[in-house]
Amino acid sequence: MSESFSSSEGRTIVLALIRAIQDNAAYLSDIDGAIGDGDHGINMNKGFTLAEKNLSGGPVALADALDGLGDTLLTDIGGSMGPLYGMFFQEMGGACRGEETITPQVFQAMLTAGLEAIQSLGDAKVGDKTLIDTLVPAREAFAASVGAGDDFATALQKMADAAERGKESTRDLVAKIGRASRLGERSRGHLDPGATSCWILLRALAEASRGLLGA
Amino acid sequence: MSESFSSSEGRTIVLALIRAIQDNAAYLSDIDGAIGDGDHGINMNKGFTLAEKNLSGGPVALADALDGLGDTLLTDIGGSMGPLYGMFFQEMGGACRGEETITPQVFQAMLTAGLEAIQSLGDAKVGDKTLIDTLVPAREAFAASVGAGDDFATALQKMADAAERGKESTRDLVAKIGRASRLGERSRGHLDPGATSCWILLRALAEASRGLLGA
Amino acid sequence: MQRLINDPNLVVEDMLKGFVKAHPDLVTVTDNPRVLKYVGAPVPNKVGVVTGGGSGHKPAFIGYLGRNMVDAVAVGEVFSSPSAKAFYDAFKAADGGKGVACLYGNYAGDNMNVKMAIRMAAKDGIEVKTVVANDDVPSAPKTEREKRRGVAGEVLMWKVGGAKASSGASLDEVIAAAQKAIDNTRSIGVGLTPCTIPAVGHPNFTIEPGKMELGIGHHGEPGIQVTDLKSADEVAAMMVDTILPDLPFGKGDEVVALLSGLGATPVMELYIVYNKVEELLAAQGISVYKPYVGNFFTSLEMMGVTLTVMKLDAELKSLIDLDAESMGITQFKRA
Amino acid sequence: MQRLINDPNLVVEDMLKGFVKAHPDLVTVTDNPRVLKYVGAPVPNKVGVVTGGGSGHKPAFIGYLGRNMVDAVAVGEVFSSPSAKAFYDAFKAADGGKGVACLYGNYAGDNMNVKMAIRMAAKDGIEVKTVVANDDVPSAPKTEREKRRGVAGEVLMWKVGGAKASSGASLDEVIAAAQKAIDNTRSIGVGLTPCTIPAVGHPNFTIEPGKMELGIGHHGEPGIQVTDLKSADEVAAMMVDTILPDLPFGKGDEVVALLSGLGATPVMELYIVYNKVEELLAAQGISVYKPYVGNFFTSLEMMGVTLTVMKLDAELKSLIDLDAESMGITQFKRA
Ligand SMILES: Nc1ncnc2c1ncn2[C@@H]1O[C@H](COP(=O)(O)OP(=O)(O)O)[C@@H](O)[C@H]1O
Ligand SMILES: Nc1ncnc2c1ncn2[C@@H]1O[C@H](COP(=O)(O)OP(=O)(O)O)[C@@H](O)[C@H]1O
Ligand SMILES: [Mg+2]
Ligand SMILES: [Mg+2]
Ligand SMILES: [Mg+2]
Ligand SMILES: [Mg+2]
Repeated sequence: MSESFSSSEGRTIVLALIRAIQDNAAYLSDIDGAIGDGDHGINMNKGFTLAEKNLSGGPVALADALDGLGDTLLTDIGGSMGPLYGMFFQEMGGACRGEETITPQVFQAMLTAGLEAIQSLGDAKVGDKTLIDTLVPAREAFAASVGAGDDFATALQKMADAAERGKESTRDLVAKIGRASRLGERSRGHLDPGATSCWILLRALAEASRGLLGA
Repeated sequence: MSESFSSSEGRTIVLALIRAIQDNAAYLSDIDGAIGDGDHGINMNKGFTLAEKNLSGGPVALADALDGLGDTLLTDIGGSMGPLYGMFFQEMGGACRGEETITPQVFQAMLTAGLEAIQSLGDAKVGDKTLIDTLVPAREAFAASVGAGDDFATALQKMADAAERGKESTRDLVAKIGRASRLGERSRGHLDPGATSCWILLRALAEASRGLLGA
Repeated sequence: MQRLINDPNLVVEDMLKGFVKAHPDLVTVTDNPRVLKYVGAPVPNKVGVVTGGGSGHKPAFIGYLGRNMVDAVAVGEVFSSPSAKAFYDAFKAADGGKGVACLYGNYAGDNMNVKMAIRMAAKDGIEVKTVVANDDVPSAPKTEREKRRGVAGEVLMWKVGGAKASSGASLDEVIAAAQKAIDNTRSIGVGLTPCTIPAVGHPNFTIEPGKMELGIGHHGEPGIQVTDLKSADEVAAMMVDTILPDLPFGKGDEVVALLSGLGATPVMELYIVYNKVEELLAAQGISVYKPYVGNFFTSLEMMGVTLTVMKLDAELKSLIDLDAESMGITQFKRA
Repeated sequence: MQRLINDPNLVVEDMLKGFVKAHPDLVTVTDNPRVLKYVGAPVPNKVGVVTGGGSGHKPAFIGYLGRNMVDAVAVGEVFSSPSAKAFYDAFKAADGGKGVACLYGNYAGDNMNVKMAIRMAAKDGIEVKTVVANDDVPSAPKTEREKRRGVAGEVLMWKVGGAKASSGASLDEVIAAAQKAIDNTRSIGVGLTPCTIPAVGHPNFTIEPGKMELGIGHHGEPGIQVTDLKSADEVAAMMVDTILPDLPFGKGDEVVALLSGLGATPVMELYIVYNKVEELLAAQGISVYKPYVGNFFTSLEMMGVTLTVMKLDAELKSLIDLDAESMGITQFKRA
């Protein structure tokens, strides 16, 4: 089991993200139906499926693949998800540009850049019942695990587990931002769709990376 | 019991018509609610109540009183009922203008003039489920009764009875004209509102006239 | 009934007050509270153009009062003809000495009230001639065209008649132009939901969810077919297929196509339907010289659309092109 | 869902096609299918005026493309911000060399996409400045005005900004005029029924029959009060009482009053409400210099109204008075 993977595996990683959204599109719309307008899966699926078309056939640098995914989301999706996830992936791509291999340090820089992009665009904080509730603990868990001397694969697993707990935490929250905030107390008891899609993406990212590490 | 009444009793007769409509306004709207738009009583009540205001205080010639009622309906009601009932009463008034007393012959001429006015304006025939189904047999019954040598009061009673049967006949008809024709077969089984208001008017006319005859 | 009204028996009165306040540059009151007129009426030496009808069809009827449009309008209760007196007073308000063209729709109540109003006006020496719009194809077979209802084609009849009158034409010329407009015009409506007269308080006909009614009238008069709700493209095709053969319209024709919402259908959807209508006309070699898409003749909060197509000749083209200023249609020639 | 659509995921595409066919004299396509522009754009040496937003608000946003109005519009999905790329392409379509005024509404998605589009345009050397409409009083307290939503006041912002740009003003002058317009403008909405995004297929909020929601947003964002359905006069008073103190408006003010339906409310009722609005303003010594009553900024088939009041000064008056030609507003000075 290795401690880094080649940055030429962009196609593998991004295709895994795309598949994860495609496979869960209906599920995401159902969740959005409970407290939003029921289109989160539709919106995400539209963007990610378009990104698949734009992905070139051969090996692609991870930086380019992520940047391309972000580009498509930014260009074609609109709404809030287009810029939020678009900038997330563009900045993640930016943070590994020029790297030959993806090490835990590079990966951590990517997560940090992605999170900061989202925070600088939207105003959401932890506890507002948004994808921030997934992303913040996931990045912290990864950093803590690496800091504690865990191997890359373990840190990825801890990131995915933290993302899942973060997503689950939104169930008990009252939405403070976005469409679901209309419901006030009635938004409690339901998962946040954005937090759920963010968990699905981070889990796919962790699994695909672990696969490349031979874990 | 006399065979004519004074033509100066216009106020008595027309007030009786007005009261009859006022007393039955809700009933007429209910009937219209079943196969029309539920406003027949509202429409009629609006017009007849306005006519009461326009009726001068002292004794009025029947010709003027009926003409005045017709005028108000024509001027202020609009729709189909305004002109149909408006012309009906104007022509009835015209047919007794200049008469000192109202005899069975004058009364018959009034009914005929009123009916012809309605027929020349609308296109309804007996069986179309309209007020024509009340008016035509009522006039025929009056003429037949007078022709058979009955006294004025008896002929009036026979007119009212025929009007009631005519009104009842509309229950089994399918509407061919007006709003209720939309329902086709579903209009069967319900009274026609216009036929019902026409019966109420003719009954009131018969009763008030019989009162003046001392019957 | 989710409606913004006060006394349901006074909706027309309240609406008229607001309308006059909102359009002081276009319309003004008359002595008859049920008659509004164009601020410029009566225009001396111009044939007066009058219409009238029940309320609840906004912009029709008062929304077409204006410059080069209608001079006076008789206003009825919701879905109910104005009184004869209102038509008569509208004639007087519009008459500038050259007579009055009364351009209205074919409904029993309107026919009766106009007929009597003409008799009243005759006593004053006002000459009134009429054109009775009967553009609604589904309401009677072609052999009984005189029985057909007038629907959104009335808007084009007013546009043409109003423009002709402004050109200084005689009463007979105005009547001839408006008659030609309506003779060259065919319409059809599709209803998706019923509507509720405020004073009545509940819908007086039904269209089940998931269904639609082809050929429905502006007051919910029965159509020719109740079917499952179709796609916008299919609805466009059903409408086009019903009205084109009736005139008939054919290859090389230039037309006005007027697509009006019935009130509650989002305007977005009118454009979706129009997209297909234009395509279907083009496929038959019919070109749209002038499109009108919007809410031009409505039925309270009914959902649905009406399609109106008018075949043009040189005269109709120039009359349709003339500037017009009214709440319902405002158009100016390009500077 | 009684709607006239084809594929619910393609309503925007279908609508845009129909819109371009219906208004060939006003608008035209660009290379980006989600950007339409005024046929005259880019006007050389004129500041370009751009807006954009989600679909389903017709006439907003594309309905304000036109002469002396908006030059290019970025079009989003129903109730969803256009992409950054669409805003960027709209900037390019509108830029006539004097920069671009992007006048849009305060929504999270729009803010983010505009921000990124400006970065893209900067790389091309196109200068873009923004005014972010926040006229909706109920959406945040006055102390947090920057959080308020933009609603129908945007229409007046476009009218003023478009007119200013046509006068040959610089980008800073256009921005200043549009900013003044929105700073002088306050709005409030009342919802009577929910609405359904076609791709979703069911309403995503509810207003019970017999109830109404004061302060509702254009996408059903929560209002400040759910009450029993009130009379038109009471609704007018609730709206007037909420917005007048906020600016505040007062005795002697001359204003534009814009009363817009939310889509499915019969236009008749808008006049009923306007009648009372005008009366209440007059009672406070506020005179309506220019009324706009109609469907100017809608929310699909929602029932309800929004009231917008803008305080005028000499500059705003002359900009409001300028001729305009667009689907949503067409007005010309009296000949
Ligand atoms: N400002 C924000 N920052 C982070 N996430 C946000 C923000 N606003 C909304 N979201 C996320 O967006 C999700 C909904 O996305 P989606 O359904 O695609 O958009 P919409 O609400 O416009 O239909 C929410 O569940 C929430 O997680
Ligand atoms: N052409 C006609 N001739 C005679 N009666 C008619 C005609 N058209 C309609 N009616 C009568 O009108 C009645 C309905 O009147 P009303 O409810 O006041 O008008 P509306 O149908 O416009 O609401 C019907 O019951 C019918 O008797
Ligand atoms: Mg959603
Ligand atoms: Mg959405
Ligand atoms: Mg009735
Ligand atoms: Mg009625």
